[in-house]
Amino acid sequence: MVEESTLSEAYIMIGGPQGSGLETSAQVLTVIFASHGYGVIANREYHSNIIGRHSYVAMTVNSVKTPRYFNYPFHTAAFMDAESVFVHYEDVGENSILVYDKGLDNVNIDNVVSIRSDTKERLLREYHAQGIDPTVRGITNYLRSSKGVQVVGLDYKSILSILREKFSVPLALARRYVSSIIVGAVVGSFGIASEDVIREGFKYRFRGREKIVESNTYIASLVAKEVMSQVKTFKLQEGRAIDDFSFVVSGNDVVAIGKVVGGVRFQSYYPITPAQDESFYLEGHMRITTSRGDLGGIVVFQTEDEIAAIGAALGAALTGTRAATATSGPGFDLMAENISWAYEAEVPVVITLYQRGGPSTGMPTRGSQEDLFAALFSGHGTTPRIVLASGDHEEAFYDAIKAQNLADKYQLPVIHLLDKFLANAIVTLQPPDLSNVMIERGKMITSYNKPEPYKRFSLSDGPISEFAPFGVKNAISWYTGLEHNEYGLVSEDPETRMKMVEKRISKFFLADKEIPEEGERAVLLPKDINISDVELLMVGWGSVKGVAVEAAKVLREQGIKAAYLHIRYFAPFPARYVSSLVSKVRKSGGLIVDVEHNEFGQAAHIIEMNTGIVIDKFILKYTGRPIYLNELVNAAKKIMKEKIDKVVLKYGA
Amino acid sequence: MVEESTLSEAYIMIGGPQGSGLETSAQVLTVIFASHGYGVIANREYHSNIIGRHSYVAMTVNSVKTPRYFNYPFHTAAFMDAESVFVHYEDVGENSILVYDKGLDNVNIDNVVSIRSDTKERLLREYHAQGIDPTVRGITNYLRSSKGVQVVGLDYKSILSILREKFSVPLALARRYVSSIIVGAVVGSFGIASEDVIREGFKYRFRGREKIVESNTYIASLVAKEVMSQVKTFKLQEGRAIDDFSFVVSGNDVVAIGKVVGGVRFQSYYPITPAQDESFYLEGHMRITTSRGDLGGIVVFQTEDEIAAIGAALGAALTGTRAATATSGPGFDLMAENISWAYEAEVPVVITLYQRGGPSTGMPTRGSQEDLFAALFSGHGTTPRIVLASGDHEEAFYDAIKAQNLADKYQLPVIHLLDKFLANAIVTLQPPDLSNVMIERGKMITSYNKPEPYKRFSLSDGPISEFAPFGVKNAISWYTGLEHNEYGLVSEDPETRMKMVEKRISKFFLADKEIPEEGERAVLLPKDINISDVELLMVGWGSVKGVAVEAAKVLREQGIKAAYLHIRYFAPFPARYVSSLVSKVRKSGGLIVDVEHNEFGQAAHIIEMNTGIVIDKFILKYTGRPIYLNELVNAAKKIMKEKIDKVVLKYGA
Amino acid sequence: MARKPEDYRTDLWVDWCPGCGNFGILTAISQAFAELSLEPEKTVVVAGIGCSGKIWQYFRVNGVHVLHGRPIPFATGIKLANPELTVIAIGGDGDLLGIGAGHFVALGRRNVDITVIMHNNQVYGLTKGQASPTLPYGVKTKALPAPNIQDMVNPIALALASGYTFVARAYAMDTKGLKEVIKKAIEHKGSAFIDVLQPCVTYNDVYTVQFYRKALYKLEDDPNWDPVVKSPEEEIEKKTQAFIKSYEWGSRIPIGIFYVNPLKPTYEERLRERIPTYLEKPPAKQEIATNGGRPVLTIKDIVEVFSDRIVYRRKRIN
Amino acid sequence: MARKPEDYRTDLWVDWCPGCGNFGILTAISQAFAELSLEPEKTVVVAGIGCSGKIWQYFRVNGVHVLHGRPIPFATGIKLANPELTVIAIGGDGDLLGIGAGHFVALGRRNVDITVIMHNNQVYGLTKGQASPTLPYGVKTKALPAPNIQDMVNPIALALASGYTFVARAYAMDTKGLKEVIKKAIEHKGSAFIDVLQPCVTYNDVYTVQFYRKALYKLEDDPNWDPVVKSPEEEIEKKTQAFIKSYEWGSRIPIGIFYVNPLKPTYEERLRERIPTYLEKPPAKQEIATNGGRPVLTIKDIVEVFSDRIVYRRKRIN
Ligand SMILES: Cc1ncc(C[n+]2csc(CCOP(=O)(O)OP(=O)(O)O)c2C)c(N)n1
Ligand SMILES: Cc1ncc(C[n+]2csc(CCOP(=O)(O)OP(=O)(O)O)c2C)c(N)n1
Ligand code: SF4
Ligand code: SF4
Ligand SMILES: [Mg+2]
Ligand SMILES: [Mg+2]
Repeated sequence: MVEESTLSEAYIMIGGPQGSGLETSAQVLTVIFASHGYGVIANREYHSNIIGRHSYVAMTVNSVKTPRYFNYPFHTAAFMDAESVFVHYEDVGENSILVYDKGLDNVNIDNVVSIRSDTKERLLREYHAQGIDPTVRGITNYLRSSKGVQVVGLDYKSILSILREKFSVPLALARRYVSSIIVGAVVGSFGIASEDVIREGFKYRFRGREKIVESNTYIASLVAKEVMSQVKTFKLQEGRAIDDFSFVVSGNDVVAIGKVVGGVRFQSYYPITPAQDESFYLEGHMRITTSRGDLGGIVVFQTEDEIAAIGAALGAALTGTRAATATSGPGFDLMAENISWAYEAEVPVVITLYQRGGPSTGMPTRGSQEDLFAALFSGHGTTPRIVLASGDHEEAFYDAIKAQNLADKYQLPVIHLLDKFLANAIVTLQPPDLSNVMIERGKMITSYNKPEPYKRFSLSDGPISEFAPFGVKNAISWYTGLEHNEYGLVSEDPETRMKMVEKRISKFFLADKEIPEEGERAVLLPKDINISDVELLMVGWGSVKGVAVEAAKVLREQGIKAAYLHIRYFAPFPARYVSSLVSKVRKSGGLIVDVEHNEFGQAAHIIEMNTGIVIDKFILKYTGRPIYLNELVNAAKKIMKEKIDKVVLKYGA
Repeated sequence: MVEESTLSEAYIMIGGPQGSGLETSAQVLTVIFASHGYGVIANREYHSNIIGRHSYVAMTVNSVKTPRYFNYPFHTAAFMDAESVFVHYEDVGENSILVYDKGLDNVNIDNVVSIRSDTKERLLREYHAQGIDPTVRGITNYLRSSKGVQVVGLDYKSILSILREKFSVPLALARRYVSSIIVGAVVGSFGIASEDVIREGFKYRFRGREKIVESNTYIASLVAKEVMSQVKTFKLQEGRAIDDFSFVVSGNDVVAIGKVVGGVRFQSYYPITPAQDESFYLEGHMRITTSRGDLGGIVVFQTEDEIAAIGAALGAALTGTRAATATSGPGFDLMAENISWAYEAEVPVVITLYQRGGPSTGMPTRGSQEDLFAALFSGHGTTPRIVLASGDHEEAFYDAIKAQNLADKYQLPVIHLLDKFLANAIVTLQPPDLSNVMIERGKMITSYNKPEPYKRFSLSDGPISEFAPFGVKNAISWYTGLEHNEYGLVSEDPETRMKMVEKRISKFFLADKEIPEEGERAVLLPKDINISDVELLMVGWGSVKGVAVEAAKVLREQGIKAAYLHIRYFAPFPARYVSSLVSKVRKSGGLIVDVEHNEFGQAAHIIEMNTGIVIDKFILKYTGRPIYLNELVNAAKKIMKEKIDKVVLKYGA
Repeated sequence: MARKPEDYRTDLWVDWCPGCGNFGILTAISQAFAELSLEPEKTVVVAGIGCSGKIWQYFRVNGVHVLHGRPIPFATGIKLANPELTVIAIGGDGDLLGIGAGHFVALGRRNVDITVIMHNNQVYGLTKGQASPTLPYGVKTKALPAPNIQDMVNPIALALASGYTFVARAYAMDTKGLKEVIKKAIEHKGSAFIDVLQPCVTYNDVYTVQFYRKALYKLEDDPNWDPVVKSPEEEIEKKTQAFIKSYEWGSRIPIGIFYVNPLKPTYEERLRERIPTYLEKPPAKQEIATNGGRPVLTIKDIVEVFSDRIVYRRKRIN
Repeated sequence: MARKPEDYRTDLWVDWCPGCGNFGILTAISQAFAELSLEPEKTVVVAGIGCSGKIWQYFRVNGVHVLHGRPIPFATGIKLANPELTVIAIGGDGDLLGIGAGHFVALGRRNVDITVIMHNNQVYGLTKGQASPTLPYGVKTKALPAPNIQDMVNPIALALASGYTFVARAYAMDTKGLKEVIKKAIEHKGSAFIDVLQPCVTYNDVYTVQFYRKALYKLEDDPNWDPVVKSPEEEIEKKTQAFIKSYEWGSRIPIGIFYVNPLKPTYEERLRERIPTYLEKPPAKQEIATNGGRPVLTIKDIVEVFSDRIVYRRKRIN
């Protein structure tokens, strides 16, 4: 058939049960696109489950840049199982291509045990309202006839049976190849069926296992051809987003890499989703060797709990080692007391905090931005710390290094905030630019020769004292969580108390003075926007960045002068800069809308706490699924036009 | 000698090394005064130490009311040891009576090993500046000659030697009677030497141990007479503050009593200063029996850590038991994750949080108000909880009951905030008025007979669902920290997620709607003040109340129209009421001053976060010592007159 | 009325991996509940976080899914507040012996009458296969980047040292044997611990069904094996014999009851010494309010109960 | 240069109660440091919170006063980051076996080369005398409102079950014996634990100096006592013998070395298998920046080290 349209950007969804190769499909697809010059982002949604529950991957592929958002309707959707068809029937639209297993046509939703009752009831309600028969056939018929979807039913079983003939793969193992059906379905939708092209992906995935690469490539290509024969395919513009090579990394990976580059040589952790993959990745790279020799190694230490993780990191930090730990909400809570200790004892340490759906165990495999309060205020006493939040993979890399620098410079605990959306999204990433990257260790000293005894908490040279790690000759030091004198030895003297309290908090105020606000602690996007023109200023943080920047662009294209204010530091908060922007926008009659992934507007509250500015418009999402481009654009328009205060988003199965 | 002045209120200080009977003296004095109709408050300052370091008790005795503040200069100061003389030399003024041990005259501060070097250096600097010889003699000479203090040097050793002769107390035990010298010195300063009067105190303290009562009474009376013979004594007006009887309780005690009255039948704890005394007191009263029979008992459970303490309390709460735990900052941090769980699982539980000097272990035996942020925001995720703070012992009693009611009504965790000042201060307290005290258990049910299965998290009747404790026939229930459906069973459905998120937060908003603001969540004092008249509105919380109310009174007497706004609930915050008061004051040109015990103005930040009101005047104290009346009055005047933004207080050794 | 195991099950789909040992444990516990004919409303399963921790939702008895590592404190609070309830605490090896090891040790000192069931799969299942505290040193299961760097803790020896009065090991695939042990543990008065060897088909390719089939043997097959303490003097001897047995780990692994001491008073019995009416009127069953919603304690009661804090006004001073 | 115990002491006033057993421990440790001639800059004392925990400030070696219960995690982090340091973790019985019991068990699995010294006074000293985890059931020390309701945990048995490779008990008032044990523990390669019986004169009126004087006897006085594992086969036997001994508590209480296993690799040795240069270039000794303050890793290095995350651009599609 003829290719229909030429796209610079495509939206892809693949779905199937957990543990059935969906991650393989996603990885293979990402590499296929990346190795041919496309920018890619892929986000996997999954239940807190190992095998069997529904999972899906949303991808955006762009020919000129690495996209940082998702959108619907999807151009193509390829599903492994019946559940995917049942839950994603609304994700495709006119001309979308949907590939599914014809062998499942008779499956009724009632028989899909892995769908929980509440979801089932909701879907049945919806089907009923639209007169859809609750079977796979019913859904696909509806999509085909009422929605204009190009539905392709393939008989997966007979496709897989080819494996036995051609590659003597026993039937029992053949199920593993469903992932290549999915790969084929997707690439086929874009008119790609070349084995050469497809092989790139499988080669990356199954490094060195020739036979597996070949058989998978064969199936994928076969399916691609079949799909191409049945639909009007989409055509992607040539991939020009990547030149020589690209990193293909998750947010977890990129933080791990940033840490190694930034000099972290001790990372302690207790496994927790979605933080753990960072530590696993580091664990696989404990030895740092390159062709120019042995560059040392990073000790990655799996502890018995998160209290031990932060405790061990603090211990390591006292030796002058750059030390970090990575965790998520529940684990972070357990670190609170030690954060308070680190503040009191002025020990530089970095805690990488990956937010997930809360409270409590909440929705551990879903995304959220709701640990901001905890990041800022956990730990008793007045314990200001530096809190910075990354908006995308690029920021995450540099922030991982920056966090260590800030910890060393101000001898404070630093919380590096990320979220599951960012952590688990796999993207193509330009090789980092190290030309501006410095390793700043602040007042750390490696020798001490003064005649007087070393004072770890000396008050004589500003609020920050020289830090001699354990082992430095002539510089014995003492640390305590109790109030202490300049030597670090206990004191309850009221005057000493006052001086030390003021010393510590002055470091925070110093950071507030020294770290630039505009462009560093908060970023107005797009860069060239004229703030006095802005009618709609979205304020957000973390992974909202990607979609908000794009939404602002779309809105501007539609005539609404929109911009996005990206908050990167919540402490010290860029109060002056944010205040000035907000008042400029308000002065010219523009609206300020808080966009974030929680029900309370946590960031809006922090803005209010720091500036007195009350933000009263909200676009919030708390389903655990990412904000999609279209829903954000629509919500923004609604707020602009209907003068309502709050839109709650809910797109995504 | 002749009595000089007639006082309605007196300030008393006694000092000595820890573990040497100072607490005995304080208790005996309190009882002597209380049993003769005076209102008393006594606060002990002490180091984190068991025996040997310096401790002192400040007392205020009032003839018509129970005072809730301390003041200087002290009318009388009686000291056991040299250190007290060295560190408290500035606490007495003209005509003050100072009683000390003449036997220590030659002691040089250099030889007092228990004074830490920083304190010693500071004192020596001060002595030097004033030309004081750094011996006990030097100090007392200075006080006598330059300050007009009535110094009474007694030879403690020879006084104690009387014990052997008269009561055959061996010399080795005689040291224990220094506490009665102190008692005698104090009562003597007020012209009291009657053995009958003094005996009341020792009888209470040494219940049933006749001989000890007699010997102590004898010594005290002897000393009293001696002091009376050497000074112009003060005369106290007749005690009319107490009628039939009074409670003499610490803040810890009063919360414990409130809990028992309020129906708490399970209290778990891990020992920590200054919370532990509440649990110990309960532990001594596990069996609740009165003359009308056995009223049951309270299980007090010492756990292995604070995680277990809150965990066990939550477990107990699931059985329908009113359950609570009590802790301080470090222990509270460890509870964060479970607070988040309690919010998610909607389990009513009360955490009594006694603030002490932080961060970290900080100054564990000193006072502070710096755990407000932690109380409000500890625990990951959006987890609003009810946070109420008591301002004095009366409030603490009712709040202990109220906290349980609120927990049950809104099925939320409730944090009851107190501070060390309040916890350890011993006061006379009017018997509580139970006429308005109700036990409100909200939607708790004890039987379930509906045909449909019980839904613990039913959405059908507003945000609060019926709570059937474990064991109720036909009502099986499930609880999880994961997102869940109406039965409490796990769900990751986006729609269910949204509904449940909204259900939970609506309870908090409901509390905000239902709990009165004016008079309950915030109290303007004095009650009859006209807000539009107020020139100076102090805003504070917790134990600032006592001194701020009195300071406002003093200021008004001095012509400054001052008032005190006492914040009792920080969540839900009384935003409308506070905003309206503040804007009224500001409109008429008055000043708003935040008064609290931390370096950051935590409460001011919370006000800003909730109202957008920026408070820019501060009176702060963070030495760990209470705010004294005179220093607060002076600071307030300074702010009024000198237009400065911040006064940091530092009175007290 | 005879109850069936199905009566104790919800109709939720069980989302463990096909072939997972947890299925056997689920079956065995349901059977034990049925055979003991426990009242569902008076039974509480407290579970931690992990694959193992998911079990709570599959029982139609009261369930509490707590935080990772915390089943024991919750179970203790529930039991002490309402000792009428039968309380089972369930967790993974990471849950109970990693993050929760402190509580595990503490329960041994208390002898609260609850049953602790540990799903021992040597891995952190739900977080994708890291080494758990029971995986031996040098063993490389599927998901590990390198052989395990930490030693294993010996759960049986740890339970013995901590003071549990019922200590057993069972095998998840031997549902009948497991069920019998669970019944005994529940019937035991005091803190009972069962270390259940549980194959994890997804991440543990070392301690597999095949492995266990060869290695396991039953203590009860030795007619001389008697784990029960019959008099206080026997305590150390029986404990030691169990301790020695607990170190058999390798090609031969014993399952069965290692140690039982029925002689120690439970925590609940100890509480009665402080509150004589504790068992009749435990916390959950006390009236705390009158019909009118007022506190049961009147001012007069308060003054009596807290008489040590009352000072009476005497004559005037001076 | 011979060092004296005083060289290892600060000049702070020691603020324990007169007569407290902690003085003996302070003396013994200083003596051990001196006799081993440890470099103060390369020695770290990590202490918890409690009366015991105050000890850190009295040593003129690096000191870290951590949170209650957390000496072991901190000590582990310090040691692993800089294995050149001699690291001693000190805590009370509440600190190490109450709130810190989870870490205590975990260290046993790692055999990190640190020495753990526990001040065992059977009470929570600094919080005014509550029962600690080592106080036996039914005993009523001074500050308790009623006899202790919890059983004691057996520290020696727990250490054995957890995997410590050096396990000993000593007596605070026998400074010489204690000092010798400390020296051996520090010299031992691996995780060492010393349970130090420490009279608390203020709150513990049961386990007093008078009591211990009668009850204590020395293991080494038995010429047949040999706690050292000489071959892997001996491990369980030696452990069992120590386990049995550990239950002697009452009128006769053994002190001395219960168990030593020098054969287990330390955690540091195990790390070398993952990072061959670990001991020469441990974390604390690696250069992480060039002279110009730039990261040592260049872009080329990054691409090499993380080559598994690099995708190269191939030919054009279509
Ligand atoms: C405080 C905290 N830390 C970490 C986690 C993440 N987590 C979930 S399950 C789990 C481990 C599960 O292992 P195990 O207890 O052995 O149970 P299994 O899955 O093997 O049955 C961890 C670490 C968590 N939920 N909470
Ligand atoms: C998290 C936390 N909980 C409680 C405390 C209070 N606390 C201080 S010392 C101590 C116990 C001390 O007992 P132990 O460890 O036996 O030491 P000892 O004083 O007997 O030497 C406790 C509970 C604390 N500092 N931190
Ligand atoms: S991962 Fe292992 S333990 Fe978890 S469900 Fe699968 S097989 Fe069972
Ligand atoms: S309370 Fe006990 S342990 Fe603490 S210093 Fe005093 S005697 Fe020593
Ligand atoms: Mg496990
Ligand atoms: Mg102790």
